[in-house]
Amino acid sequence: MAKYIIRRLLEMLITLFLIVTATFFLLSAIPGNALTSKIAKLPKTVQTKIIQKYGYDRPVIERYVITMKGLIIKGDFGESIIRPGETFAKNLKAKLPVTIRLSIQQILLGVTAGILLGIIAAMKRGSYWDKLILVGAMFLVSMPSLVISLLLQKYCANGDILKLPIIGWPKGKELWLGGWKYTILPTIAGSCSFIAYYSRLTKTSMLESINQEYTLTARAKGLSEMQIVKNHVIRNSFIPIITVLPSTVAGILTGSLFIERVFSIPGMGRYYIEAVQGRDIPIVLAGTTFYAIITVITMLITDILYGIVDPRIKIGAGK
Amino acid sequence: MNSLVDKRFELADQSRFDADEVVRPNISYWQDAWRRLKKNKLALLSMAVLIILFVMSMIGPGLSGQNYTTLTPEIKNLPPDSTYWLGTDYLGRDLFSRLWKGLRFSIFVATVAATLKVVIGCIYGAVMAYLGGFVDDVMMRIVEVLNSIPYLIVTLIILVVLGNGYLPLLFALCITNWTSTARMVRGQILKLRESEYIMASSALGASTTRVIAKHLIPNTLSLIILDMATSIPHIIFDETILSFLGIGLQPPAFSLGTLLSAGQEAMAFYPAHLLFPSLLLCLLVLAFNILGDGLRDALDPQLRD
Amino acid sequence: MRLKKFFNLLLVTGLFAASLAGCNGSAGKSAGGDTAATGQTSQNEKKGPNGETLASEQIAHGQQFHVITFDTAQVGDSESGSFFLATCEGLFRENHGVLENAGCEKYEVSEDGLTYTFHLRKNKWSDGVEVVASQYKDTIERVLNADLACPYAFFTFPIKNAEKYYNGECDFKEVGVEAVDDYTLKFTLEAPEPYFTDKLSYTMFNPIRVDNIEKYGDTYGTDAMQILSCGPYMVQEYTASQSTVLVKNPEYWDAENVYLEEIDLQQIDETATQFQLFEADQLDFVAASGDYLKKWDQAASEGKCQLYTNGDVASQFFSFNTQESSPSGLMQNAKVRKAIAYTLDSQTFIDSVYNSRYTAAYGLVTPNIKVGDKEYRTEVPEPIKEEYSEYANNPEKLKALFHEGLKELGKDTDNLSTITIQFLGYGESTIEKDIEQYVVQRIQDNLGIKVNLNIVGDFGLAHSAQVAGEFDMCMQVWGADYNDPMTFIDIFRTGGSSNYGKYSSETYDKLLDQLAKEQDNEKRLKLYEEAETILIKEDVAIKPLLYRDKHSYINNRLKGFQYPVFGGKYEFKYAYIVEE
Amino acid sequence: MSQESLLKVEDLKVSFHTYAGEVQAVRGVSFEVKAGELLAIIGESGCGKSVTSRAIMSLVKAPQGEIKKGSKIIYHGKNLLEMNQKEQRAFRGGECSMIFQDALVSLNPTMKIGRQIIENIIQHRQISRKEARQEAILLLEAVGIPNPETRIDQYPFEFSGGMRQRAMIAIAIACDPKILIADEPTTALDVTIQAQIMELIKGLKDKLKTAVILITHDFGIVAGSANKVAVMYAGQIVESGGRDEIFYHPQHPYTLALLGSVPKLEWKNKQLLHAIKGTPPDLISPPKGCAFAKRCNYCMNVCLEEMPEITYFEAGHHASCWLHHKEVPAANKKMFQDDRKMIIVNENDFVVDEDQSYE
Repeated sequence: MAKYIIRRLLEMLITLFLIVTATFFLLSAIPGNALTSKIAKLPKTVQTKIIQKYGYDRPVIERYVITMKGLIIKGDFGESIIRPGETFAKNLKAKLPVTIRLSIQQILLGVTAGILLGIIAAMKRGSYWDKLILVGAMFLVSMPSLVISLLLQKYCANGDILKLPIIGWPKGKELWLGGWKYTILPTIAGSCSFIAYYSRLTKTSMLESINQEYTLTARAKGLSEMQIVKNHVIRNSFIPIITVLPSTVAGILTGSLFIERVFSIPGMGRYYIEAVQGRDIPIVLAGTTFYAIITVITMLITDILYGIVDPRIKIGAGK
Repeated sequence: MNSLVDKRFELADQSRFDADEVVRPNISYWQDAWRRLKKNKLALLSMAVLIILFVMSMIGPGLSGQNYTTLTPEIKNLPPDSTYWLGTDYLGRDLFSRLWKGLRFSIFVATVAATLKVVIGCIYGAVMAYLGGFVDDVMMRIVEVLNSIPYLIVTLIILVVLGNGYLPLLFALCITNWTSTARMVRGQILKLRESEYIMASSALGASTTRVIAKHLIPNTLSLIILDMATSIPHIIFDETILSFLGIGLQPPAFSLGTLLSAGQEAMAFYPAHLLFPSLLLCLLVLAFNILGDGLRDALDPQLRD
Repeated sequence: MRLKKFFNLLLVTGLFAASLAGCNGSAGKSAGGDTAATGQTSQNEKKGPNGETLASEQIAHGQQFHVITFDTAQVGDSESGSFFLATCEGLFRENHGVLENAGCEKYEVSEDGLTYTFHLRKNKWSDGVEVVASQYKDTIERVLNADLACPYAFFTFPIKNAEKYYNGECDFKEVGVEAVDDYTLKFTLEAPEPYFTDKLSYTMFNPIRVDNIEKYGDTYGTDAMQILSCGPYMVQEYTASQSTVLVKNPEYWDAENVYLEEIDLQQIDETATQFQLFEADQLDFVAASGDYLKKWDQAASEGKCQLYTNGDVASQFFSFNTQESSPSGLMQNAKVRKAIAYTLDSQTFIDSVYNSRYTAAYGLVTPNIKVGDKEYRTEVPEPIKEEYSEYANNPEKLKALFHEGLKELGKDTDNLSTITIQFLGYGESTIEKDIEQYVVQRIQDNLGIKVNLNIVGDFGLAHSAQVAGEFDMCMQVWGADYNDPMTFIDIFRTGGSSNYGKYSSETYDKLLDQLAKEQDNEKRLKLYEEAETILIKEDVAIKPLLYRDKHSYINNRLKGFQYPVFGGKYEFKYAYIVEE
Repeated sequence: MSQESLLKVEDLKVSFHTYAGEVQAVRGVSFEVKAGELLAIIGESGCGKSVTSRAIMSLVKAPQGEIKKGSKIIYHGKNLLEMNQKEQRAFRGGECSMIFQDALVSLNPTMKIGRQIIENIIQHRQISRKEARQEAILLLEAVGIPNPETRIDQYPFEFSGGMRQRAMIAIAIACDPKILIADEPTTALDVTIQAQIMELIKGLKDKLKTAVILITHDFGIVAGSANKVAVMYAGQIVESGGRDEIFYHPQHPYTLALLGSVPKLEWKNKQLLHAIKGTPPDLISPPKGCAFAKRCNYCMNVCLEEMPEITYFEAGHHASCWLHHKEVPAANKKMFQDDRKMIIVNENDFVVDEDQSYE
């Protein structure tokens, strides 16, 4: 097991290296760079100095070597070009907790509610509940999160139904716990698509399990429906759910862009997209690496989880 | 009496019937799938909706006979009336016509990008599965790397290198999406290759082409169709997001995404400008989703009895 | 997306040219009619500067500044500028469009206009340390440190030997700045520059605390909490991209005239949300946008809020690619350019697509820009306003002019529809991009030629295309850097870095050289007029479109709040809350 | 034979509602089984034999599956179909249990074997989990699984095919059921293991006096173990009787055809395997006459028109075929009897192994 994890982590390093390299060269290939807007209207002497400062007068390869050297020696990609002195790490410290809390709340609400609804739909197949959940999920998944957010802001915040703050995020002592009223709308808005997605996934997966022979065996043992679902169906139908969880976790990082924007939440998603749009290479590289690390680690965790849920899969036993 | 008895208990003329004829009509997989789909009212309804939407996207822009491309600010932001059925937008263009024209582009982008994605994914996946070994490893690593680079960067780069317009956008949308198809196809082919009936048919001397044509393709096809049906809504959303970020389609071309983002800017005063594109987008995605669900139910051989 | 706004800012407004304020001729007018004068002492604790009853709670609510850097030397945008207007005291402070002495009590200029002597006011930093002349000198040294590559370092170049030192050609001792004693600061200039004091009012020239900078080392400038204040307010709490709390600085020399106890700033990205909060009295001021304009102008006229309008010092225009290498190969001819330029009437344009917001431009230099104490735009008529009217809605005349130009090029043709020109557009929002089609329509309708609109949604890309000259005409916006027409006229010097159309005219360049030497404001006014006319009317290097403006709404309870023309977006020093 | 029948099925009709229409999978099946008796239900796949067994276990799933009104499954004088959920559950697994065809898919892949057995024990008997575990180990031992203490904590995929089926049996017999239904218990296994499993089932039947219903399509298995045989075709029992009667005196052409399709060691002249021509009828619209008519070599006009009556022969042996009608011309009957003689060459064909085989 330990050996397997070490091997996977080594593989991850190679992947990360490739990602960083690809990102670097792709970004460098685009005309214009982070300095473009900064220096566009400055006199030539100053332009030259600034370009020199950030090394943009050098060939791409040399810049790449410098960047990688910096990475190895200092362990980071350097400071932001757009915001002098700022580093990714500093922003990470400030913005990650926000994103993590938002993500956790969204995932907790979205995934658990989705799974619960999926179980209900699967168990009461053909009933009104099933149809209601199906139609509801379809609507939620077909609605852009932007529209959902705007609707929530319009109808849940102005005191007609609920009086909730429409913008902002808890800070300081309340960063992790507290300030709940700020988090309600963004959490709901962001979790809608998860509720929809997971309820459908759970239902399908449950039905698949229910149609398996072993469910028949369990029924033949005289177990009640509840016991069958609890002991036999759920565990088996969780296997596909667990395989998609990491992509949810990884996707939520940049995925909550709209939510962060509409509710003015200072999270990673917005920060990262802004860096991409501004070609702030050090930040983009750091962000991409960070994002990739999260993806790879969640994938590793999934594999391990997978092994726990499905005993047929042996972790580390070859491919 | 004898004659009567004789007739009843005479041996029946065996040539009159064919023992096989009694067999329940041997419904092929696709007929069966089609039959299942036909039973699914919701899926049929969504198919009808899609057809209507498609037809409207073709004829809709000309239907009201109003101008929808020239800017005539004198008549901007008109409320719906008998001339402008849904009113005019912030630059005096007929919203009704624009809606369908935008829909046309969204449908076009989604279907073409989904097709492209599937084709690229299939070829890539099949090559991976077929060649295996080192090539497979390298190609898988490429997929992994591509998956880990946020699609926004890749899209941005493609749009930059290839410029604005339909084709680069299509290309960008499919290039960021094909990896999932490739993985799926690879997995499916590897699974099938191991399966007994394929081994049996190769053992019986079937040529590779025959194995591919008779077994691999039909057995992968249902998955591919499903993949395509589920990617279309995704691609529609992706296109919307790009338009929203301002790096998608550039005026004068427009799509539902462009209309949506313009509508959002005008939301507070002309909610209709956001409402109609949103509704149409929802309807389109909803119909694709329901149809996709119906297809999955219809194509999943596990549920076949 | 915030970044896009940031780009927009940089593009629209220059360095310190704030995004909003005072058009319509004179300095900012607020419908609330605040004519607060500084220096007045309040007679009563409960009374405002004009005798209003003050609210017991003096807290203003605003939007978070999108501060890019907290290092004054690096500041190059009006958002960061706003932050330093509140927390720092430079030599001067703008009050209703007029520079008032702030950090300096008084100053003298020598006869030859080369020596400036400033007598500093006694002021303290928030940690109790005195503000002294050497701290101003430190600023110059730091800004000129080429390693730091400060964007607006060139503002100090008029100072003697400054550019030399910047390029590493001399010692700092030789630079013309001297702290005579703790309260006397002396600048020696290379050549006289009539608008030098205007430049000195900018953030970049604020005094710095070297000890504080050294304390934070490399991370200096990344966090508001590092900042020591010598201005009316100081930072109490700061969360990046989220919120800032500023409180009154008790050590500030003019603290008794600072009314606000606290300023709460919060990040609000969406315009709709901003107005929602403004309506709910949770936000004290908000910039107009889109259709909100109509609604809130109405509300302001009913007295529900105060309307604040003022011209911004940003000018929007098309640049023509004057090179033979332009895509169509036709743009080197001034008549061709003129024919195209005159198809579009600036006034009709803004009336049609901008709800008559902004001011139609027939010249380059915006209102609010002064030469000496005279406003340039009121002294000098816009060069093409008259001539344009001859061509207005006269396609025949425009076509004739166009043909004439083509003939001169030897490329005349009967079928104008075979001609295609490339229009490089740029816009942040869908609406901005859409609007550019209007221009295309006007040209096509009037001349019958084809216009190929290429809109680039990304600033970096648009800029690259501009620099590479991949256009026949391109949309350009320029925000003033300092209060003199030079900030605009200088763009089109041969080889200028933002002269994308590569306009080159000996006469024009000569006028610029002359202007650099000329100190007499009357003469300068004339020279500027001449240059602007050559550029726009004779050579038609650009087609002016509009002057941007500031258009904001302020809650009735907030008085004295200003949108300065230069230096920052907001000025809180004079603000106070009245009892309603 | 004076013994009271333990389970009695009367006129069982089961339909499935599919997209294509109502499939009448079981069309009026009646039989009974006594304690310590092994009833084999034999037929081609799709003839309704598995559905019959599932109907007894109340495993026919609504809404697609439907047990028609008038059907009766009587156990201890009570109609199972009228019992409430709780009583049904007590019957399932407790009184009556089932061995499924393919243990690989019938065992939960993600649950340890032990838990799957214990689950059944706890459900029906008031004992602690610890005791149940001991019991499970004993059960595994009883079904011939070596090292039951370690095996009990393994997952199904760690078992071989035969071992899995043994574990399946262990689950089935965990509560000493009165009735054991074995649905093709050996189909997925190779021949030697088949024999072992059948021996195991037979042993249980004798030791515990369990009534066994064996569902199979393989006469070879039936021959060695069954007391009674019911031949099913197209949802109906076409012939039923004691093992010997069915094997040596089949009265229905279908039974004969099935017997003919079994390869025999002692066929001397190179007879070809008698494959039955054609395929079973579509049960969505079953033929109005004999369902086998169109595949039958002796098909008469009447067979196509009317359902045959039941003809009773010696004790408990009956068949539904027009051939036995008194008015049928002797020539037709002779044709059948001649064929029967030809197919059943040696009377010992199927009994050879009875005494020696499973050792």
